[in-house]
Amino acid sequence: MSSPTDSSKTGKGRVISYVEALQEAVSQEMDRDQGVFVIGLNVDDHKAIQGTTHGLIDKFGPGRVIDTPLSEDAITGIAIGAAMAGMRPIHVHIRMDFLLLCMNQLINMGAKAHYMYGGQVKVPLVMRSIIGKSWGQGAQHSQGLHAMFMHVPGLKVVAPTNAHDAKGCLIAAIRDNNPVVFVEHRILYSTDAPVPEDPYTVDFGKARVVGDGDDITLVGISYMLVECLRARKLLAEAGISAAVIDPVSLLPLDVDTIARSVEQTERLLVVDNAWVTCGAGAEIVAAVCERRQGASPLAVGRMGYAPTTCPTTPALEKGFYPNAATIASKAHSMVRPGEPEWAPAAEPTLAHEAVFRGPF
Amino acid sequence: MSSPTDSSKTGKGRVISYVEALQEAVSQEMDRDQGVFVIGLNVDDHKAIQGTTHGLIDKFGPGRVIDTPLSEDAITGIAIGAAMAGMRPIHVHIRMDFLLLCMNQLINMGAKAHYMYGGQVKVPLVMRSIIGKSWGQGAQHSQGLHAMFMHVPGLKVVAPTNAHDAKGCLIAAIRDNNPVVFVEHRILYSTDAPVPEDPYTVDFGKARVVGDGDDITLVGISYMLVECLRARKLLAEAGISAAVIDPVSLLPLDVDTIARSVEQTERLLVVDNAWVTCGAGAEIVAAVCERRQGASPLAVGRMGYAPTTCPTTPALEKGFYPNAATIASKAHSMVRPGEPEWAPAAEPTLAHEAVFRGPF
Amino acid sequence: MSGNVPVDPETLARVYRSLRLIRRTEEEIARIYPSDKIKSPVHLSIGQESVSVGVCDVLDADDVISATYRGHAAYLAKGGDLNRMMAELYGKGTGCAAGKAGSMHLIDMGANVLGMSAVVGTTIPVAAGYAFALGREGKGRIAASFFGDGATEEGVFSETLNFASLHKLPILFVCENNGFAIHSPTSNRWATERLCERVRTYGIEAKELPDDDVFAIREAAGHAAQAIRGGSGPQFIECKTYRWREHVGPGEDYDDGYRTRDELEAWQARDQVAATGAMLDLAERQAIDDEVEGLIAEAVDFAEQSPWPEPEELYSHVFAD
Amino acid sequence: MSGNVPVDPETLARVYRSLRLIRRTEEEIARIYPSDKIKSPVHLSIGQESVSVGVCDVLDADDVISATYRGHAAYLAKGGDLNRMMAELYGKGTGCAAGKAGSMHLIDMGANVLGMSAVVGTTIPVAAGYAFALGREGKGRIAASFFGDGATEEGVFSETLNFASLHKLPILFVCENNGFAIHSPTSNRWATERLCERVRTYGIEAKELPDDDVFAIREAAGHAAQAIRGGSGPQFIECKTYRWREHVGPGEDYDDGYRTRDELEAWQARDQVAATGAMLDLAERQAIDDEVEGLIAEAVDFAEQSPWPEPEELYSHVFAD
Ligand SMILES: Cc1ncc(C[n+]2csc(CCOP(=O)(O)OP(=O)(O)O)c2C)c(N)n1
Ligand SMILES: Cc1ncc(C[n+]2csc(CCOP(=O)(O)OP(=O)(O)O)c2C)c(N)n1
Ligand SMILES: [Mg+2]
Ligand SMILES: [Mg+2]
Repeated sequence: MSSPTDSSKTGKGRVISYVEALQEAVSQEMDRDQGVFVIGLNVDDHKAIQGTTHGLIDKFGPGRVIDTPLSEDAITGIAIGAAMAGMRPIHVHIRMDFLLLCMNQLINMGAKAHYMYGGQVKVPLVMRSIIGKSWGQGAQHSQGLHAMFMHVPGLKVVAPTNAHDAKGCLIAAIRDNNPVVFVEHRILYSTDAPVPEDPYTVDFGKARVVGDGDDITLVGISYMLVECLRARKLLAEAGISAAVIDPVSLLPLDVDTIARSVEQTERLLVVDNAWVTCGAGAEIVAAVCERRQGASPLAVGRMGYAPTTCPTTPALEKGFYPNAATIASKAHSMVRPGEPEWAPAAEPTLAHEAVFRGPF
Repeated sequence: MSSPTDSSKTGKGRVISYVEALQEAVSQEMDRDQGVFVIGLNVDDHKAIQGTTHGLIDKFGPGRVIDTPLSEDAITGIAIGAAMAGMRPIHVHIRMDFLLLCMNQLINMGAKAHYMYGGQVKVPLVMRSIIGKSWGQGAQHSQGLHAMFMHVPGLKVVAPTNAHDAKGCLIAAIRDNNPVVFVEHRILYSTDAPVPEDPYTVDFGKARVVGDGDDITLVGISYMLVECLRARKLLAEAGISAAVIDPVSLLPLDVDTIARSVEQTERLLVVDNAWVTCGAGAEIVAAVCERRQGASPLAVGRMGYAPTTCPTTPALEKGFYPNAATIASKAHSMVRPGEPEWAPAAEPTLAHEAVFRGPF
Repeated sequence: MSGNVPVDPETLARVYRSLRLIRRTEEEIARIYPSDKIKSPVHLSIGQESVSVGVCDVLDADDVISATYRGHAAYLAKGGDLNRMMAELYGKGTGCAAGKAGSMHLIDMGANVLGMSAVVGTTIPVAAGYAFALGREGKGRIAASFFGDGATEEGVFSETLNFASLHKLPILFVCENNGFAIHSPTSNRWATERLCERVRTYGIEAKELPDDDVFAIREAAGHAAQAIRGGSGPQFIECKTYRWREHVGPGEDYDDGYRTRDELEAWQARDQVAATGAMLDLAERQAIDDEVEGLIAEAVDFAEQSPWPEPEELYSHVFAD
Repeated sequence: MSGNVPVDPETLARVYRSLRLIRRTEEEIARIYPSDKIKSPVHLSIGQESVSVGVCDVLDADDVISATYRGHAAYLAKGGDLNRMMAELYGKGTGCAAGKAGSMHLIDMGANVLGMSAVVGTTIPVAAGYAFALGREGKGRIAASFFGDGATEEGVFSETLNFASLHKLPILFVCENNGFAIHSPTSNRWATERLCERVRTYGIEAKELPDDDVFAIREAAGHAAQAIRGGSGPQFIECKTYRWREHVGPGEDYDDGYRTRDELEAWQARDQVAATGAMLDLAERQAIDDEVEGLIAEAVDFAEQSPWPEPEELYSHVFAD
């Protein structure tokens, strides 16, 4: 599968941002299906969830683009009920942290309804949620909680890393007859990619190899894919060839594609945009190891948020997140375990700092 | 460290049940410290949370044994506030599933307060929560959600599997200055063990080797430890020697003890009382693999709940949970991968059925 | 109930039949229970039947209800399939949820009975969401949501009232106030008894019924349903009622110290099944009773004869196609 | 405010000083903000100061407050350390939370300012829990919890009111109703405006103040605090007020279409900082203004000169000993 960020391969000319891709996906699906509606705090205002719901209120009106009270749990339940009745709600959360207010509805009802009721109802619900980062987002505006949702049967979880997949995954999520936790990352919003104008879906459960390599397999989740791609360049300078994989969909998870790459590299480093313990990286490492059953030696590693709460000050926050330099350094230590530690110069500006400035 | 279930080693004569051990721990700590109080729905009634709060209302009165409205999120916040003021609340949930109603307070406030406020406050809070099983508990009364809590820095998670550790861990949890998610399993309640009368603590972060073995290391979490011990007997009949480890504390997690055993067995099977994806088993497998860095071939496996919602009918529920026979069979396939599948006869009565009958 | 019948004979017969069917079904469940054939926690509605019956009697077949783990009454009152309910309690593959629900999560979408839930309060917003869709549909269908006094303490209840009123959702909220959450009396849980007054502050009309008189409930529900169909938005009814059996399980628990048999007897003296039955002439009543016994016997037989689900069914319905 | 001063000169001076300190501190934050030295989302209270000041003026030093991410005003009104607040906004190691909190999670336990939170509504039950402990302590200390109109929509608000009233917790709930949650007007979020009436149904006395008059707020808070100390249990005040700046950030947003400058001007005409200042004689006012400027300059200087936290501080405070 080709990288959608490589426009020469896709042959598609139009380049739009992640924000525009999300907006377009929803707008097209709302055109297609009267049952699709958007619900969430401030989805109808001039900021339009950082542009991702731009213009929808004018086009579809307040009956289908619904501002809400601050009542995450009830709104989730209401969305679930509407979904059971055949509608297709898209519930928007400006921070993923706020999903912690609706875990009861999402997990005790949404994830279980189809099964618990013996197939009598379906819950085609999309939970859009944005991971925040930097500019003092801190403890309660920065969490990537996708592992919690991967843990629960009945939920699907996708985390597209570019505008192309954002549009295709969102359309697929809207058409899916199950609750889908849709993980967006604030820092990816301004990134561009070639995106076809016509509606299309990106299938869940298919990972993308976005860079080939022989020495180590890097799996980058959500925004960390970007840092992995940058790490790959740094590693190339050191003569190390890293494969980079974007899982795109976390549940279902395409272990095959990852395992195939690891077969070649015999080294696996998963970099998550979340905490490590019981995280998506633990799952990927364990799943790959289970498959191989010690066929040959395998070096594995996980990176992610520091095992701390997220601090607000940039002085500490920079140690909280992996970045291209720390990823490259870790990969180097795995490929050349005997050699002294290698710390490539951190880039003067971190990727996200180039494109993002407060207030948020 | 000796197994606390082996009374000849502990030399303590008194044998009490898990229920009694929990009750005694709380009673003794309430005697010791005026700041300790119990709060939760029905903690004061004649059923006394299946006996675990028996007599506390008579001894300490309604000021310290507090029945509540059904308001899990607010009660958690109230417990957090009281804890910040120096009290030591024990918040009781008759099913772990109900923690999904208070994720916001527990994770966005409880887990983060000490860090986010730069150490100015502490949150010595115990969240007692009971995992249900069988007799039609089904989708919403059977979840083991400990992985979600292990994922979040700032929370400790313990899951004692016998009366001795139940008492010692609960006293340690009450005295701990951090929020501790205390995972109990309904089916363990009637099990007995020698338990010292005087108050004592069981340290977090220390696993117990509860059975030695050379061929494979079984790690059993919560109730699954019991099934692992039974599997060990079945395996012995087939000439396979299995080490069995009880992590006791899931966060902090004693990876050392597990890795040490795996060093010898080169096979690791983690059996969890929860779903597998991003679960405690993923963490243990990944952590052990990270440590070994492919030093020698390692066979790994995970078992846990089926990747489904929990059904109520016994006809399906029996496939939902691992048991001694399925664990032994899986271990056998890991130890003797070439041989045909071995399915030891499932015991006529499953362990829990011998001791538990509805209604609950 | 004073002897003079407040409704037409057909309604009386229908109401009695529904009350009787629920009462006898649950008594039969209680009788069978000690055999361990029903391996499901059962929360019996015995004594509380009139709330479900009074409300459901004014609903149309295509109106929708939602209820709780104490849901046998609502399920049957709305016309849910008895055979499939009994089979579900037995854990059989022919159950309304193919054995995956047990007593606590009954559902019958064919009868517009939304799925119930074992987590208190969770079905309230779900019913409101369904009502939201019904409103959009514009065919005049409405939803009714049953829940206990305990459920009103959950934050999601307040959140739902606010949203439902704000968007004028076609929903009837019905609080079955039996005075207890498990064994905890409302005095341990409610700052005041002013529930209806509170509901009114959301702009929702609320009616408090002092007891379980089935015709009073029916009348209140009828007015409420009519108003909702006329576009009033949500309406609310609080019915005082009493749970005769233990919270969960088939037995009584008047020796456990949290309530007295005197309390029970006051309610039993006005038993709605007996009272409505007494309004019928003997022959008609006997015919209904016989029919009910026949249905129950058939349902038990259906449940007993039905096969267990196949083991591979464990893996079906995790995801919808 | 009509010229005749409703309070003694000392109180007037104290209230003005507090209002002025908050206003000027936030204006200074807004001035510095474009320099990117404050890399923290700032939710300014400019225009809303009188709620915090009016309430905190009647609290004792050992009373406790809790507030929200829009918390500069409450923090300062309660006597939180200005230097450490400014350093916190700058992300410095000398900040009140050592750089881990930023503007949204200010805390100063020395001044009995409980930690604030960026998740709406979360501090309400926490404050109630602190009040629970104060009640047990029995020294007559009380807690005050500030929150916005949006927070009252969260279920946890209703849950907390019920529990607080049931257990007669010594807490004053203060709703700062500025009419918006981000850009969403209450009309998009509230079924009705009958908030105080609703609160009363929990058995909690509730007073609705039509505007932000600092002395009216102070008086209402004084009565409420006295009642709480006398054992009344919780009390509630809803203050109508207005946010002059954008929801987050230093600027204005009257061109964004969701509200008009006319609305602002009506509130500005009765600006409480100016109004209280005008009641003072010029010299006294000047002295206060000078003192305030000095404090702010010192705080900015303190923040700028302070060192960053050491990198290893990332790992401190995950767990308490
Ligand atoms: C959220 C939640 N908390 C606690 C429980 C445990 N529980 C089961 S039934 C029940 C009582 C609920 O009382 P009420 O709503 O009045 O309904 P009733 O049982 O009286 O019909 C409780 C507390 C639960 N199932 N869900
Ligand atoms: C639980 C939650 N939901 C949504 C948000 C996003 N959010 C941040 S501030 C805010 C507005 C809250 O309004 P209000 O309580 O009136 O306080 P104000 O900002 O007006 O002072 C919202 C919705 C949040 N922080 N927390
Ligand atoms: Mg009740
Ligand atoms: Mg507001």
